[in-house]
Amino acid sequence: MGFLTYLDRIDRRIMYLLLAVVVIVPLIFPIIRQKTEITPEVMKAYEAVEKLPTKDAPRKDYKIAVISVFFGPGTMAENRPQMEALVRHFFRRGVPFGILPFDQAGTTLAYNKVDQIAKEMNKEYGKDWIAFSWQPIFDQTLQAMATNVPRTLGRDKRYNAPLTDTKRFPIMEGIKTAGDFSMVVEVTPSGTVPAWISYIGQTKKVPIVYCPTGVMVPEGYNFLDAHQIVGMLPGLMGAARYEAALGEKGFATRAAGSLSTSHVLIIVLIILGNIGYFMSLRQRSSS
Amino acid sequence: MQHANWLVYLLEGAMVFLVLYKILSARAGRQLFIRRIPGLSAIDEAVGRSTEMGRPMLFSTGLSGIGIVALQALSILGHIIKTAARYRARIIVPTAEPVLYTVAEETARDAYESEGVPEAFNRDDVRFLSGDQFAYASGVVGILNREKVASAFYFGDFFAESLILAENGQQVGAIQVAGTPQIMQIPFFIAACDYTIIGDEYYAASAYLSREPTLLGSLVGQDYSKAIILALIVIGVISMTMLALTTLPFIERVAVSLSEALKG
Amino acid sequence: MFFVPLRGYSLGLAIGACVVLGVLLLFLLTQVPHRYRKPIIIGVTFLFGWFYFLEFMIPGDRATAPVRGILRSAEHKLRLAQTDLEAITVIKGQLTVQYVEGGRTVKRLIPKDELKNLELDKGEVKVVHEDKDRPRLGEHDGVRRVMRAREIMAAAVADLRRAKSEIERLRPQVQRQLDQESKKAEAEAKRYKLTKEMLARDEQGNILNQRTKALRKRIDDLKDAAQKKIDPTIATIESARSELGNLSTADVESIRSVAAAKVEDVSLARSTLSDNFLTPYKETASNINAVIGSFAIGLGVFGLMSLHGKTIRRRRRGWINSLAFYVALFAMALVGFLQKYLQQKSGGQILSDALYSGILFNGAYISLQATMFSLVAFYIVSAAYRAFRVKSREAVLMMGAALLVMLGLVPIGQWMTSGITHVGWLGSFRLERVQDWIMTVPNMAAQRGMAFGIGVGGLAMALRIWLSLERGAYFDKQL
Amino acid sequence: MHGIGSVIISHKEIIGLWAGAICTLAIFSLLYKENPVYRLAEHVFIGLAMGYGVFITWSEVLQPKWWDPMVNKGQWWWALAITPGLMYYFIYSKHNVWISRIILGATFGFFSGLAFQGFANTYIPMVGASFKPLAPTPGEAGIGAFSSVFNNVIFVVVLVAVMGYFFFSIDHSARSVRHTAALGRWFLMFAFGAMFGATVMARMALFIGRVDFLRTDFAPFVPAWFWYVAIGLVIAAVLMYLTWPKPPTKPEEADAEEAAPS
Repeated sequence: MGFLTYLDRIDRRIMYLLLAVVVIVPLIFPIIRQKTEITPEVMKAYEAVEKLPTKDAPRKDYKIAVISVFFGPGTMAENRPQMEALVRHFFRRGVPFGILPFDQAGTTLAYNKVDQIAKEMNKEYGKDWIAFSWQPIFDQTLQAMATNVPRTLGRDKRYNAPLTDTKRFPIMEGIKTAGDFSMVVEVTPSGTVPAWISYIGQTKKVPIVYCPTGVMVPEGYNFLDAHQIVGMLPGLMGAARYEAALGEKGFATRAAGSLSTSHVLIIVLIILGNIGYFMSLRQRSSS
Repeated sequence: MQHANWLVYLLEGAMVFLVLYKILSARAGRQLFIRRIPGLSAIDEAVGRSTEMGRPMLFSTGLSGIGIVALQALSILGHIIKTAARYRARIIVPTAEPVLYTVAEETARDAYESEGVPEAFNRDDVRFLSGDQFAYASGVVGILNREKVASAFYFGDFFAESLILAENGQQVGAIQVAGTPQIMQIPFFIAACDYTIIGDEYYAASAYLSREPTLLGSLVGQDYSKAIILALIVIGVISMTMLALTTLPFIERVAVSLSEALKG
Repeated sequence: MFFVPLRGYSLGLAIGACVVLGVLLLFLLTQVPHRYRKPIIIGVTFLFGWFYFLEFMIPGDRATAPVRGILRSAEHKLRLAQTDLEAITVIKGQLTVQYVEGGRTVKRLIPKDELKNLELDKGEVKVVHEDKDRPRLGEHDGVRRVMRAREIMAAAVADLRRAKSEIERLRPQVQRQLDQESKKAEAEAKRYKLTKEMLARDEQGNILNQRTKALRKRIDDLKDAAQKKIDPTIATIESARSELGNLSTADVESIRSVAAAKVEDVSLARSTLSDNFLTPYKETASNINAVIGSFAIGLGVFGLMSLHGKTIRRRRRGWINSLAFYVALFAMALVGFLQKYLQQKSGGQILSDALYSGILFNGAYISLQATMFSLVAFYIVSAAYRAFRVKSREAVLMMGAALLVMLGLVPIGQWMTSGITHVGWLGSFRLERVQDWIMTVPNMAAQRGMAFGIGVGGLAMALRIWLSLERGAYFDKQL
Repeated sequence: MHGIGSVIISHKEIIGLWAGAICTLAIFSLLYKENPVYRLAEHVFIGLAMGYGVFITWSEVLQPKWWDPMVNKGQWWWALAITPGLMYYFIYSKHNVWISRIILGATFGFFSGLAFQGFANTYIPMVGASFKPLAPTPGEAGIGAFSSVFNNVIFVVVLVAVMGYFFFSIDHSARSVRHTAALGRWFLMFAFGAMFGATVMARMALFIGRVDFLRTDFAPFVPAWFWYVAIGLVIAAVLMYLTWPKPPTKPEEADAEEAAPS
């Protein structure tokens, strides 16, 4: 009885502790096994990446993929797992790619993550992947890339060396215009994908994979229906589904797990609260 | 739409006319009825409580910049301070915009003076905290905890920080009243506050509290304007339904020209 | 021409004169007797509102009026044709699909729109055969409708052509005006010996003052309307007509959607051409507003500094924090200015940039923001725990909706109803679909109901303030 | 000095990460209770925000829109903007405070004038979007037709009921009015619940993001012992809290519990 009435007024600190546990533990140890079904828009993205030319492709159709990093710390929880899932896929298939940051704080966040993955899959910077330097301006950069990529993007992030230095960066061999992009992955919390579509996607016939945050998803489907983007990873769950398609259990899968656990925790707490509420009501009426 | 079209002329013209007409008739001394708004009746109770406990109150204008929302919040603030000044109760007003801060300060000073206790006004109690959303939130949280406020009022534009403020107020055991035109934040205020005024009631507040004929008249005028919108929607729904069922060219023309005008 | 750019001493003199004038004005204002003060404020308030009010209420200028008229009628016709197209019943092409279930391949006949759901259910689904039915035109005398749709479309196309020719007639005129204007401006530039950076030029090298800017924008708009909006519309509608011509159109939907998109284009073209004589000055007005407004930041800085300064001087409790405030404030501002204004790649600039972008901004400031935001995750738990009790009917409703939506969003919830098939009406009872329905139907409607009230309230308040009818705290004071 | 400078330049990201981690933990400490560490972080935060605000106001608004045109482009008339700018500061004067009201009045005028366009662009399209046919359009058939009609009916009913709730000048003693309004209020509560539930996920993602920051970006730069010590401290704090002698629940907490959601 005493315990049941205590359920009416559980101390908030205990609830916070519980939340911290149910979120952090599944993040670190993949204990939550849940079937994440692969929705069509994610499958389309996966298949598009499967078709990309690898770095051993003959010179004439050698191209690199570009991951546009538009997220900052605010939305990195949703956006970085999306980037991670695609990066793993690129590395696995040996698709050469560069990360192109437009958000100043996001530059480091994205770089750290890719660097970490590259280390564990022992890939080589400058050969398998490259990080371009932070681009403060957006639209003009896209337009300029249509004509000349190395001059527009200038230098890389790690060595701050010019991208034209193909001895150091063999990955940039023969990459001249945006037409040499095999794919653009737009990881963004804001409505930036139309610019990519109009400047690069439509004009240069480059397939675009769109990775929006949860709130931006609905309008993303319009682009998908109009075939302006080849695929989409809607929010954190999208990243988890992509990992499911990859057959991996990466951060996104674990994060999806802790999303589930946290929601369940809330629901359980609500139920407990109501039990306690009834108990204390009965106690009052009886006393 | 970049410029008004016939529908806008019609709609906004009608609204302006109705509001002005009602204001004038109210000023001419016509009695007007306003239904009870529970959340607002709770304000005086909250003020009274904090005076009993001898602990300060907090009135947050949220992130509102100087604008319509903020001015509405300030007229509520004016009412609260007048009530507070009668009991010499202390009220802290953190703001998020420099200009609003000065206006709020003047409002507070006037309210104390009008109650004849100018010495009770402490300039440091009206504060500019920060224009940054979460810096502001952290500041208000600090005040809530350190000053052990007995009652908290949240009127203005609130965004994601609404729950941070309201939960902390809840934890220090303040009695809280909130109202915001930001629809997405209302559920969190409902969950964490004792009284929440919903949506449109926010703009009814000053009329309801002050019983000033001008504002009452305007409020009734707003009701009529809403009635017009409702009527327009009903017409639209009917014409659309008819369009689905019949093939009368007249109906089509009505529906089509309406949808054109509404798209701008 | 009074507003001419100056340079050198004359510029200094002019600025000085402006300042002196300003101070004089302020002094005069202090001398205004009390009874005149309120009227002055009322007048100022009204006038500043008047600008935006007129800018919105006055329709576009006379030059482009005919074009807009024609476009409007074309739009109207297209929308009418739209309603006809909507009314054509289409039997969805039946699909013969084939998929693997429990090791053996199953063949089934399904309606087209069920395919996606079936894929969700069964994974890989192969379409064996698709029989395209002709749209059934029996109901609602469809034949007549199609005929009429085609007629109207033809009329609309004719309108669009007229609009185009009208535009073509207009463009050279505007061009001429523009040339005259820029000539005038050039002459002025010579007369007053203006240097290059004193003149805003565009890529054609014309000098841009307010008027030329407006004209240039007008030309661009005309070009855009003619080439990006009208031409494609004509082409699409023509093709749509010919498709409708032989009554064997398999996908009326696609024609519908295309036509709909084009209608939007036309109305867009109309709105881009509807600048009135005040529109070019909107930008200037907002600039003035921004500049004057940002002078007020001093108020905030002084307020905060005096508050914390007092705390430090009187060694009140927590004066260390106030000191920390001062340090942070000056560090951030100073470093910010240094990394911007020290000359590039100088040692100091690199250091201040490291401090600014590396440590203070991306390190501390951003983390503080993100973490403060993430606190909501915890508070949402305690709030839900406390608020969602079975106390009143309303609380129950809130709780029910919240639970349904929460479950519908996470995999565990979706797993709970994963037993139900996607296909058919049963599928709409899967939690994720229920969640979607709640958000898009009842929730949307309720929000809109609230929004109208809020909008009206805001408009009424704006009106009261504009006409200085507002009462309450700030507005009642005697001056 | 130069030595330190070079160290900062070369290690700026590590220092930044440490700063970030410390700030993160300092803010999270608020969840236990308001404490000196949080207080310090709060004041630093406000200071940083203010400093940034000053810098941005100059570099984003005043310099490009005011200083450059005036000084470099010779548009001397921008100097006239100083006067209204100064008017704000009369707020501090006892007798001439009304001068600040002139510029404020101008500001009020600006946004009041804009309100008309704002209303037209925000709410009138909403009106159009609410025109839902209550019968199947000839294009539809089968389940689709039924469900769309059903949804539209629900939509219109909810909309009307909710708008009905917000009529203030109608006396709710009349039966039909009272029922409509009550219905509207229930719909509102249902919608609020839905909004609440839909927001949870995004907020959880934010917390996950911070954890990810500590794990992925920060952790590689700290020795393992740091974590053991930190975890130990956290557990110790929790144990101490759980065994700490509690005072009886304070009265205001008690009635805070009872306060029902309005």
